[in-house]
Amino acid sequence: MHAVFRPPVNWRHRRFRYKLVVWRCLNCGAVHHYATSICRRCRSNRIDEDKLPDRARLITYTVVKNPPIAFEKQAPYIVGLVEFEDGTKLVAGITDCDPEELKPGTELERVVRKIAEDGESGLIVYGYKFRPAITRGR
Amino acid sequence: MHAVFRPPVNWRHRRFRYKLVVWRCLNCGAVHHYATSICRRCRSNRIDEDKLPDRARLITYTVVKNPPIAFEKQAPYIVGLVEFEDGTKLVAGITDCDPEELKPGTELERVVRKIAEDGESGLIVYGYKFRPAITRGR
Amino acid sequence: MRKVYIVGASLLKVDEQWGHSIDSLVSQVVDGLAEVRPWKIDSIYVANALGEILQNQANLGAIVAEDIGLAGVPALRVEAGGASGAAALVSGYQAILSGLADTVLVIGVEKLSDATPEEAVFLPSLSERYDLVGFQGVTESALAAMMYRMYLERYELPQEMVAQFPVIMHEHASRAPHAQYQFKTTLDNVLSSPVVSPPLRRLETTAPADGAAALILSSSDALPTIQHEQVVELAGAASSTDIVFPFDREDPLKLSAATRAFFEALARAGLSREQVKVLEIHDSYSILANLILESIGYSEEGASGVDAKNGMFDYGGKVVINAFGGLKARGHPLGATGVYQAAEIFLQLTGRAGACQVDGAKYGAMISLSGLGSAAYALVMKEG
Amino acid sequence: MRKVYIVGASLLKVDEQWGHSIDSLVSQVVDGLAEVRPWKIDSIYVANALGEILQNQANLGAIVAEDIGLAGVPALRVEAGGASGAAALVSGYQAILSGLADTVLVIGVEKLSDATPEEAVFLPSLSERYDLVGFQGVTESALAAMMYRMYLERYELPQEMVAQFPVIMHEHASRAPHAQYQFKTTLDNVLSSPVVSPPLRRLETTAPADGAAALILSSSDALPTIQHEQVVELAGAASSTDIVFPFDREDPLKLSAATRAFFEALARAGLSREQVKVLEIHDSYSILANLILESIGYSEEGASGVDAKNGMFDYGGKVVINAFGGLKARGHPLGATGVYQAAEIFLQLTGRAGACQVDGAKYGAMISLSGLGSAAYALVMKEG
Ligand SMILES: [Zn+2]
Ligand SMILES: [Zn+2]
Repeated sequence: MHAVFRPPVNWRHRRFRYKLVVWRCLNCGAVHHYATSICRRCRSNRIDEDKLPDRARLITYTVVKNPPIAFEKQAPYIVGLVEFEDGTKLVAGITDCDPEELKPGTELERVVRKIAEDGESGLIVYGYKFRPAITRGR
Repeated sequence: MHAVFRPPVNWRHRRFRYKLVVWRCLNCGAVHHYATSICRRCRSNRIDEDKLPDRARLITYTVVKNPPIAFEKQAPYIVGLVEFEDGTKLVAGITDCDPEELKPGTELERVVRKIAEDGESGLIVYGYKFRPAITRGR
Repeated sequence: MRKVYIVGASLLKVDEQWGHSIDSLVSQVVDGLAEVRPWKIDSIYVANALGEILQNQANLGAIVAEDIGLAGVPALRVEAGGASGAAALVSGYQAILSGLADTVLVIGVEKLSDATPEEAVFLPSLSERYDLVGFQGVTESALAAMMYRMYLERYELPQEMVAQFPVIMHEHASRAPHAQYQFKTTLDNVLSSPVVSPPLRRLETTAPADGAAALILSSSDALPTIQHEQVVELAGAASSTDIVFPFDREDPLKLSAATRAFFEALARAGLSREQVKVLEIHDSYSILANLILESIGYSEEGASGVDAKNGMFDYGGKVVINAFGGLKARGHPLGATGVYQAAEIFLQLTGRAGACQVDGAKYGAMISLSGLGSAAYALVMKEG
Repeated sequence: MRKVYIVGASLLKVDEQWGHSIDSLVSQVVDGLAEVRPWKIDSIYVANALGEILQNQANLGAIVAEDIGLAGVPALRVEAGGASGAAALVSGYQAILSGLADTVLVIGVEKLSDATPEEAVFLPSLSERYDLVGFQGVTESALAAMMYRMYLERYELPQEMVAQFPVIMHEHASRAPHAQYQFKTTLDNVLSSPVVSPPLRRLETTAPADGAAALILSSSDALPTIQHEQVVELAGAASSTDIVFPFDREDPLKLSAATRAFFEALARAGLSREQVKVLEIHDSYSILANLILESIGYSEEGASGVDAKNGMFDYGGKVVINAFGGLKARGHPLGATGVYQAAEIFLQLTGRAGACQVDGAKYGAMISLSGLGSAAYALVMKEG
């Protein structure tokens, strides 16, 4: 089977995956999940590091019933489209709840969880997921 | 790591890998290691199954010191370029000998051996190799 | 500007071809082009998406050239995910227009049956942004499911308005000998098939498929020297890209790359949408049928379901979509799919579509997508 | 026929770029094209060989277009193993000659450092026939080693006649800021470096490398509208294929695809070989330097080693090969390599090659191979 997780890749993206550190265009506000010299929206070079907020709203969601490689043990699992205050959207695993508890607009907060486990190599990958907000404030 | 061996592929090529069954062009003699409708040399459609002889001559060889995936346990190993009576050439593992015993022209015979072992899945692949001829005749 | 013609087409039944390698499939499909003579090819374009992963085989330009007895001829692999086949066709069209080639062979080939079930779920993610989407376990079908849900909610539609498309596709494929799934189905069957990701059901998606299709293109200059049956003019071709993550687009329910590519290709061909009577669309997920038909103006937003229900996209309607069953039922051998679409239009416009024939079709078009619309290719063809 | 110009070039230092993804590398290299204005691109060609395997990323046409702020522009990935970069350039050249595009961006990008050591040994086999060669554990370097041994035996040469080429390459790279390996070496060092597959030594091969390079091509028609510094004419481009398994060729020591591509490209440019003063060759293994130089007629068969020893291919000689160190020492980021070669010739012909400058060079050429010569691409450039 194909290798989906590689240590150098996990290392490269660690700050994004653990803390949602991003690169934001100072000209148009567009967010990049990778270090960049050029904005993917407006081609500006004025890019700076930023961090997405710890809270977001759910826009919509679904459930993955047939898992891809390295997600066999997790299935079925909820994945959702979330939106931050600045309008940035991400997809992510939604955890600590049942699908019935979710609806558009549900307040979510970021947690760090096990994302997947490469069965053959035993490599475990951690990163951001979201759960219904239980702490206060936004 | 990348998956180099897959059961359906091994099954598909089993007759070639175990017995050197090939598809020969009846027009120009070219040999194909896969079932074909068209000759890769002369575009003739007159193709029939054939089997390469059990004996071949060594043209040249080398040793693989840095193994690729699934060959870690075998390294270092000898690989050679062999030529059959009809002029068909193949590369293959050369087994049951030391490099010093080999020279251009060495008579070889086909054996079936373990070719590789996919460390993570444990899948073992068998197929043709060649060794210096110890049985008589050609 | 010189013209480009399709002078021959060949396709294999889409199937799980356990006994055949890529080399085998290529040799078989090219054997089907025997009616075109002489065999003088200036350039070869090979479309394939996943051979590097599934068959450990890159460099398919050179590999395929030799497989078909044309070692020496320039040959190249192009990849644009599920639109690889269409991308290879556009490349071949350009090669002829450049004057550097007079005859071009375009081959699409893909063998997905070598994948494990988990890989088959995983591999479509490669066309999305892996570091943003795939690594989170968000499969391409999960993205499609969220677009689907958003569509039903925005236009307040019952699921039937999307889920009926697979029923039409299977009906068409039941008459197509080269289709992967020749059984008919019903809306009830579709809606009671296993859930992949709600609301998306199994019968609204595709399954692993192997296939190969091939076309020979010729310049108008070279056409008199080639012995062939009928020809079709490749009158326009265009492509465009879009923001890759669908929910980053201004409107996730508008496939703007498809819009741009389709109207540019039509304009190059000097045709209006109304003249097109056979249309191949990229329905890798049922919802994409709706979104494509609305993005290229055949239906108002949210209205493609009603239009389909009224027969607008079927025999006797304004345009027949996916007359051989489309990706859903003819099958979706990823990198080969675009070449299948073009070969099917060729069959239609030369009157060789058999039980799938759309009568009186003089013009045909196709839309092919990579991912969920991150790239779109459109080709427009005219009766020769 | 209209002409094609290179109006800008950019390249990153070849290195192991652990902290950067493909997206990052692409954005950096395109940032280096800022001197070209306005930024109006009709079509993008992305060269990449192994992103599907190493970064789980296909569909790089659309991905890269968005990364550089050009979502919407037609974009496509091409793959021809180690010649992918050159193949993308030839595709871009054709797109302009076709009249469908006036400005084309060609980007080569590859990240090999994500591979494990065993994968790094394995992955080059993907450009050979895997079901015939790779599955037996016969690596591409083992094939190259057997060609090497055959060469030394046929012409009765000492290994020095091959192994000196890496010494020349490292000498050149010592003056090239973008080279991966800027240290000098000696013949003794090369011949005492670890054996990979006898007679091939470690210092006669390449190592995993990350890199990105980019070029902007313009038609002669659009040139007056583009603000730029100097330009170079892309005067000729051609490619050819060969039987893939080297020992199945009539002569395994003749790279006939390179011969055909090189002379066809020269003829299109209206130049003779003698006019070419800077030449980039594909020395992924030392022996390929000998075989290429002999296949394109710079040396008699078996004589390239003596010619090199006599300085024929160095500064002051008939032609300078790999002035920045070539694949050996500048580095070989597989799919990007051909774009590096072209960017380096651009630097030479515009007098911007710094300490690597070849004085008085008006014409340059490059040869790029996939595998061990199963495909060859040649490009010929003229001072603008
Ligand atoms: Zn911006
Ligand atoms: Zn033959």
